[in-house]
Amino acid sequence: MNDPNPTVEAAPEAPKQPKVHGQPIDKLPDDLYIPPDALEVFLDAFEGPLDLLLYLIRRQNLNILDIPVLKITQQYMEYIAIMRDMKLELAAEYLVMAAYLAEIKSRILLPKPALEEDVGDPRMDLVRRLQEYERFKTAAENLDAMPRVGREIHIAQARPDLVVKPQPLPPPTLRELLMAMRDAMTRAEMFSHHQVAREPLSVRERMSKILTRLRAGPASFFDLFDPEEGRAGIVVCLLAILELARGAMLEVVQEQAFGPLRVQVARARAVVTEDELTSDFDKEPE
Amino acid sequence: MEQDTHRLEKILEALLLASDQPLSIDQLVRLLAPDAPIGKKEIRDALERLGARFEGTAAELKEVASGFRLQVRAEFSEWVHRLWQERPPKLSRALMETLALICYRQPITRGEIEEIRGVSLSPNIVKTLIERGWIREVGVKEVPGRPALLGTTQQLLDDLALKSLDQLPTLPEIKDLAQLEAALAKLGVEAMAATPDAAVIGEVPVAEAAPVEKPADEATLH
Amino acid sequence: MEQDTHRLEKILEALLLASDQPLSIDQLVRLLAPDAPIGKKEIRDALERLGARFEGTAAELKEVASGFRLQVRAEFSEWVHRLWQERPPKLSRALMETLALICYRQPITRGEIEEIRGVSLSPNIVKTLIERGWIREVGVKEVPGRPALLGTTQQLLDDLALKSLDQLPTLPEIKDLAQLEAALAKLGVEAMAATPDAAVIGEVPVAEAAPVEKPADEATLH
Repeated sequence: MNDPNPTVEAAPEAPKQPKVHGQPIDKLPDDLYIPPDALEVFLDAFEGPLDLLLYLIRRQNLNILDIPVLKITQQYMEYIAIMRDMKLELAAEYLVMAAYLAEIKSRILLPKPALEEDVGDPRMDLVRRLQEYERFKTAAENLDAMPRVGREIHIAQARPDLVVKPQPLPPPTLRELLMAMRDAMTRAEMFSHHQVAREPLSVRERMSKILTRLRAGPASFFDLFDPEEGRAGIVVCLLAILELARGAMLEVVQEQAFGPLRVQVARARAVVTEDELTSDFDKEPE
Repeated sequence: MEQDTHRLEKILEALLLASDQPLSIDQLVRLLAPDAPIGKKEIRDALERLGARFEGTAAELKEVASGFRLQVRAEFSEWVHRLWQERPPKLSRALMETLALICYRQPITRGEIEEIRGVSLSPNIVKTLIERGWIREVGVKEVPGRPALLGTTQQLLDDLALKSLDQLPTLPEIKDLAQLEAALAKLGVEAMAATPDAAVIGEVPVAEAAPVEKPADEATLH
Repeated sequence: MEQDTHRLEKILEALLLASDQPLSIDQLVRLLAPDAPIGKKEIRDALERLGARFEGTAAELKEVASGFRLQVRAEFSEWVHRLWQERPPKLSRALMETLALICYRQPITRGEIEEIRGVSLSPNIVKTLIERGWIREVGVKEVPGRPALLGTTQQLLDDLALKSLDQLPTLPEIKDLAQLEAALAKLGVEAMAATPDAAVIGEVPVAEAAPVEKPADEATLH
């Protein structure tokens, strides 16, 4: 479990043989067999040990009250053993539950001393927890099935056709802005794109500024740099130009060998007219 | 008079159409007041007539926790969804279970939620629910660590088109305790009869998992 | 048939009520098409009947340059105006996300924003952001259609009391809520727990916005 590397996906050509108690299993019992690479997905499908236990019980059409505790416990242990042997990340809760089940099992199997009569059935607490959890699991499903604004319910809206602006929008707070970004990113799963991760925003900002500047006409490459910004500013500017060029948003042109570099707004490839060329040319050096 | 009541209805209609949030009777009184003081009763009556007028249309007047709003009838939501490229994202089970616990057990701490669900609660879930405006911290529990107590908001009720928490579906009942004891007693006997090795895994293949001997009191099953 | 035309009317009504922008006949054909191809003429007729149905109500069906929309009649605009004064406009989620994406991914086209958000972008949002002086068109992208590229303005920095967008946390920092809180704290935004009213925090009055402690040079480094 502490081994970060060997996962199931790491060696797809030689799937890891599931083992229980160190012994390889040739054939998993029918109702236990899960393709090895699906185990992780399988585990993800459960909301925790209680959920897994409930699944094991429900799968056999059993009432919680009728849990054959020994059997369920054993099945649960098998799952855990397989997953541990396969070095799958297993939340601590699953192990705690395993220990708890083991305790129940041993208490059931041990001959019961007469005195222990009033201690109660060791399964009682587990059954209660399972029942309590199942209530809320069902409640959650009911809640999710209810019509919700934005899903089934849509607000009916119409506004007057007047141009009177009510009030200017308040500026967003930074928190609102960042949370909005977080939401958008989470939905787009863009967080996983490492190439955007550490990109300094100043480059993005500068890209916009350079484009605005170029709308007035082409500029000499060096005019886009402001020496007063210092080294860091120049780096940002250079990165911005390169990024814009890469995104086909501007062109860097050199009319002749060793000639000055000129930066201009990218033009639609096919429609470069002579007109444009000459007008660009006229404006050239500064 | 006839004229006036009609006009009141229409003003209410205009206000409700223009508002992106429900409007309470109090708000409506305030908005209408400058011209002529209008009683709550009068507004309520006008809203009732307005609601009746929307029968047979694609919209309906609905009273929710924080007031009245006009909404598109749910039967048209399939069409409305086509206006947008994507369906609203599904909410995770973990999030819905947490929300259910807060709905039915509020005020509740994170620890109590974890105890019932049997797993640790990701802080992101609580944050997401707070961001959505569905829950908030309503106080702290006076125990060591003083954990925050979580409760639901009016926004949640509004979003579920409910007037109050009472309208939530009832929480599934837990079995009566005496019955539980009886079942456990029965279980105990069976368990004793079973040898540890008899409990082989996979004894009952899923496909064949035919109605295993169900308890007599089936009525209490989920 | 009678039934069907009524249904078409109601579907159109639902779409127009839920949409925040006018819908053109072409759009309506596309939205309705998946089920049964409906002709433009048929839609036009249904819209006409729908328009007639709104007689005597506070709303009217109006054809504007970009299509049809349901709007509140001008005679009630005074009331709506009152509502808006009482309730200052809120920044919608769509608007916030759009603005955030422009901050982080500028220069960016509408299409790219739509792609990331997975929903189509209302032109109103871009218009509002431009009118508010927070974004502007900084160029066009040389791809078919030559879409405008959007970028942020100095005004936005001023309104956010930032010296440079670089002060905003990086994406990985945003992903981790703890890091996000830390980044906000560094920017002088109070923690959420400390101020329950999340909506008002972070409003550093511009005049007092203390000179951010970063040296000019370092601010642009990473």
